[in-house]
Amino acid sequence: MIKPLSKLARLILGDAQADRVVPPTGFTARLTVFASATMAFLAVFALALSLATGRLADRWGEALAKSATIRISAPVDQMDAQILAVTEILATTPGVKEARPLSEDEQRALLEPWFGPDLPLDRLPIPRLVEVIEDDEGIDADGLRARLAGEAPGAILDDHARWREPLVKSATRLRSLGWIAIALITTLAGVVITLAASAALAANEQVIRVLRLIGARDSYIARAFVRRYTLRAFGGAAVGTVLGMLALFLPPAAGPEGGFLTGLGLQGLEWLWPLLIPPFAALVAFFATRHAALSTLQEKR
Amino acid sequence: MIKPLSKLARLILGDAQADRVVPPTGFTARLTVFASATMAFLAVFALALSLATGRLADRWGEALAKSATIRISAPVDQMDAQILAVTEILATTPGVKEARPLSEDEQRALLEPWFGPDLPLDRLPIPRLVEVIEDDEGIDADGLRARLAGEAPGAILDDHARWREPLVKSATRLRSLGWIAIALITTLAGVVITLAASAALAANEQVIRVLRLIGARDSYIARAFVRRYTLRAFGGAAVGTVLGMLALFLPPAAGPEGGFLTGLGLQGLEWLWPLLIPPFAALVAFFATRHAALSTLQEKR
Amino acid sequence: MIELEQVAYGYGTGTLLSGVTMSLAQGSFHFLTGPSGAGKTTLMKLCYGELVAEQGKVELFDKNVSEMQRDDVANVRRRIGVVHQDCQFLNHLSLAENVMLPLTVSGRSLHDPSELQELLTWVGLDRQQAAKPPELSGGERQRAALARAVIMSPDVILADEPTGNVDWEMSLRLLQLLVELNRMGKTVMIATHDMNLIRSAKSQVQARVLRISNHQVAVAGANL
Amino acid sequence: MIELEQVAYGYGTGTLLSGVTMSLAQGSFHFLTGPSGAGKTTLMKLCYGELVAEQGKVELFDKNVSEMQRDDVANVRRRIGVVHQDCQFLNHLSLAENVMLPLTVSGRSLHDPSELQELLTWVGLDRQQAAKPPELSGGERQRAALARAVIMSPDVILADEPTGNVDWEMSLRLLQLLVELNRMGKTVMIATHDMNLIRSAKSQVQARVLRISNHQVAVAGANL
Ligand SMILES: Nc1ncnc2c1ncn2[C@@H]1O[C@H](COP(=O)(O)OP(=O)(O)OP(=O)(O)O)[C@@H](O)[C@H]1O
Ligand SMILES: Nc1ncnc2c1ncn2[C@@H]1O[C@H](COP(=O)(O)OP(=O)(O)OP(=O)(O)O)[C@@H](O)[C@H]1O
Ligand SMILES: [Mg+2]
Ligand SMILES: [Mg+2]
Repeated sequence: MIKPLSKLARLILGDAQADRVVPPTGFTARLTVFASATMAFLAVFALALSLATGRLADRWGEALAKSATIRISAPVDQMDAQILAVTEILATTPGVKEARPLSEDEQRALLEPWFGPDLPLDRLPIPRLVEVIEDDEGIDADGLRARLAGEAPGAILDDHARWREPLVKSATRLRSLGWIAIALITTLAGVVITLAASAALAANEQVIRVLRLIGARDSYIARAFVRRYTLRAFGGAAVGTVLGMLALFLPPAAGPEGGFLTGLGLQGLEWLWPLLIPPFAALVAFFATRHAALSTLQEKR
Repeated sequence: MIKPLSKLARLILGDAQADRVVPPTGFTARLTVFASATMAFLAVFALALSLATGRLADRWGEALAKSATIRISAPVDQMDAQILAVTEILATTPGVKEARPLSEDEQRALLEPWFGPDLPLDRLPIPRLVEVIEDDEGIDADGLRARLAGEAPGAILDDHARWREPLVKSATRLRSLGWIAIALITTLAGVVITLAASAALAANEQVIRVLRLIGARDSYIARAFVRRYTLRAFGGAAVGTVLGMLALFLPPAAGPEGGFLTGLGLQGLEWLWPLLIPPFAALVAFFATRHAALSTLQEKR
Repeated sequence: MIELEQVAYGYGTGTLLSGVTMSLAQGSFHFLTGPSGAGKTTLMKLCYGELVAEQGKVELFDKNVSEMQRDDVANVRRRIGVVHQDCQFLNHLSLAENVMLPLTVSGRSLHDPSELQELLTWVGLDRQQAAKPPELSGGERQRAALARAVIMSPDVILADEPTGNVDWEMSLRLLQLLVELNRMGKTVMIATHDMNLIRSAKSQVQARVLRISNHQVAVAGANL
Repeated sequence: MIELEQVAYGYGTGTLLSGVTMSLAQGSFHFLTGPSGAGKTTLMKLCYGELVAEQGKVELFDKNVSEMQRDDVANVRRRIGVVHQDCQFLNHLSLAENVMLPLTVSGRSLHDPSELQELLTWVGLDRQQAAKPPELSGGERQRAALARAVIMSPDVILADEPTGNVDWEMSLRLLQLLVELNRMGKTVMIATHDMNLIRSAKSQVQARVLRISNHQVAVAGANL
């Protein structure tokens, strides 16, 4: 593996003189370039899909994963004291970013779907809720429960685990969809580039035969072809990648899909990911052409 | 369009005698077959994706779209009478499949996240809820509201429109994702098959030249090639389709992704959809080869 | 059968042929000579419509080539058997299938299947029938090309250097085949460098020798 | 330089050559004849290592072909210039580049660039230098093949039918080139059907004529 890779470096830099012996144009060239471009184009989309679903999944997961609620049941006269106690506990709990008792209006809004807007909250002995926003590390739910039990016996921690589950499941599904797509496209891209390079090489059997007959060494012939096809795959993949990235920018079609296309785009540093595609295509082409060239040569003397 | 299509029929049936003049194997053949197979394989997945997301979207949309809640606020002594009135109204409302007052336990469960398990429901003057399941036609929400206002003034219809919105939006996004994937794959499949067929034909320029030189008519040469490549594209696409369909059956990998792969599968009559892929590939190959053959011929006399 | 009138042709790099007037009458026997690169193959290509004259008129079977439809060209070629200098075969077909190809593409078959055997035996290829063209020797390919040119008994036979790679005995045998066909009324033109072949033919048939020199085609006299 | 000892070869369809013992000494000049399909090209291929003898021993420059590494074969070929019967060119390169190819692939260049011009002029291809092989006439390709075979001044020159498609004057010119190289000490073997060429050569150098018949290679006597 290491030997061919160091060869790869030498390959891209030099020995352009041997280049002339490989037919420069024709359909075999177009084929390799186009196959790489197509596969790179699809790969950009798969990548965008996978990153976008990942993002979506994160958003869904986080929305609930990073929040919890503390429910305080207490006689009306002790309520404020308990709330204070809970807020103080939370202030010293690691993992808590923000803690805030819900106002009556907020609590009323939460209950509205079931009880209507006219609920006399102040007259009801209902519990008060404290919303807890966790930071990245998250809280230690069991530890917090223990402290609450000791210091504010009416307070119960609800970390939403039960509510989170179906959403997290959906998110996981979406994310795995992205990975399946990217694995599938990558594999097929490898196969298609390999096939195109081998096919192109088979079309050049006559060239290989002539070169061998006039005294060219195997390494010379292989290098000339490998260099040419590696660069072609790289170039094709680069074009495909750029086109794919441009397509992600396209003005969204009218209608609700517009919103989705926007969601499919890449964000910030994610735009760097597609840049890995052309080198990957080149690497695949390098090994594929090398193998094809050496095995075509084996048949000739 | 009609003329070539009738030719397509003749093509598949007969004239196998001319077949021999086209090289039967070699990399050009493999290329067309493989390109069709790859693209068919991807198309099956795109199809499955699009159908599965459609299903998912439907499920999410329906889950809320087909249900509504009626909230009855009334003094405790009038409650039962109002519930009865509402149930009777619902019984005569078109579009209602099932209507059922929630039991106290159910209502307590709904409220539990906010109030804890010990809510003294019976002592609270909270409204009672009636769950309405709609049938396929759905109810006329405004009409029902008017009737309720007249006959059961304490009852308010909540058709969940506000809650449904984000889920429906998500579902639409997912569905459009499926369609984008299928449009992309179909287009690229067409391009790749066209390119493979043209490339294969270019490799056979010598054969075309010889045939022309010994007195073969254009139509004879074109037909021989078109027949061969159409059948190859069809065969390749058939193999790719079958492989794709088998892949959808694959035992899901360990871990939570398993669940998703299952979700990606096709259901019932949906399994018929992929059967359209091979004829489509054949049609594309037919026109691509025909065009390529005739334009290659134009260059020769 | 084939008439050229004041024909000029060049490959874009200058004039190769100009003011060529020539007529191959039915039943005539012509040789075409001239130094390598003079334009013999080019002239042949004009005679079966692969090239179209830049100036002047080429008539094949009384039809002007430049006015022919593509299918007309194909039809005319079924009446002209050509031995190409770089024997053109389909490498995936056997020798016998290649020889039969002109019949195959015109949807015909031999009246008598033994004719193929006879022909192949004459050119010494009966044992190589099943071989693919790349497995044949240079001379074998040339003989196969001649067999393919005559298999459908065309009205005109144009042979471009048909004996360049075969030994003298075989050359005479091939010549004899062409002479025999000529006696049956076929028009024959052979491009060759082999003066001995021309001399040998002159003793058997009334053959005219055309020589390309100075972009022109002229009838060579008795002195070859 | 090239030694064959009790060599046998066949293409799987029976014996073609058997018990062939032959030696091309340095500075020798050989002709190889025999009917079409006798195995001349096959024998040549054994001499530059494209085929490996089924029996017996082939030594090129004192190395046994069957024991050579692939790179050894390549190195040996740089010392043997071959004119292939079906001239093998790279169609995307110009004639001049094709002729220079043996130097290109071994990373060398001409001491004096004018040598290429001189050589091309000798074989009459100076005006066609920039043409691609498919644009050349049959004879022009053959001359180019000879030019390519001699460009790197190899120790041995094997020419398979180098004059099949060229006129007599040009044949003599090409022969003269080979004779000249032979006088400079190169070993030459020419496969040909052209008895006149052999006769003409015999008047210039001491040439031996080998004839393949009955699967054997024998030295032909004075009577050709
Ligand atoms: N396709 C082409 N494009 C450009 N030039 C060409 C082409 N074909 C032939 N020529 C040139 O035209 C000239 C005549 O070629 P042609 O093949 O007719 O010669 P010829 O008389 O048949 O020679 P030979 O005896 O060597 O076969 C040659 O110099 C050749 O280089
Ligand atoms: N690759 C091959 N596979 C099978 N048979 C072959 C192959 N190459 C040559 N032959 C057969 O071997 C025999 C000798 O071929 P070869 O090319 O050596 O003849 P040759 O003496 O050079 O003839 P020519 O004078 O016609 O060039 C021929 O009958 C040919 O059909
Ligand atoms: Mg010629
Ligand atoms: Mg030979």
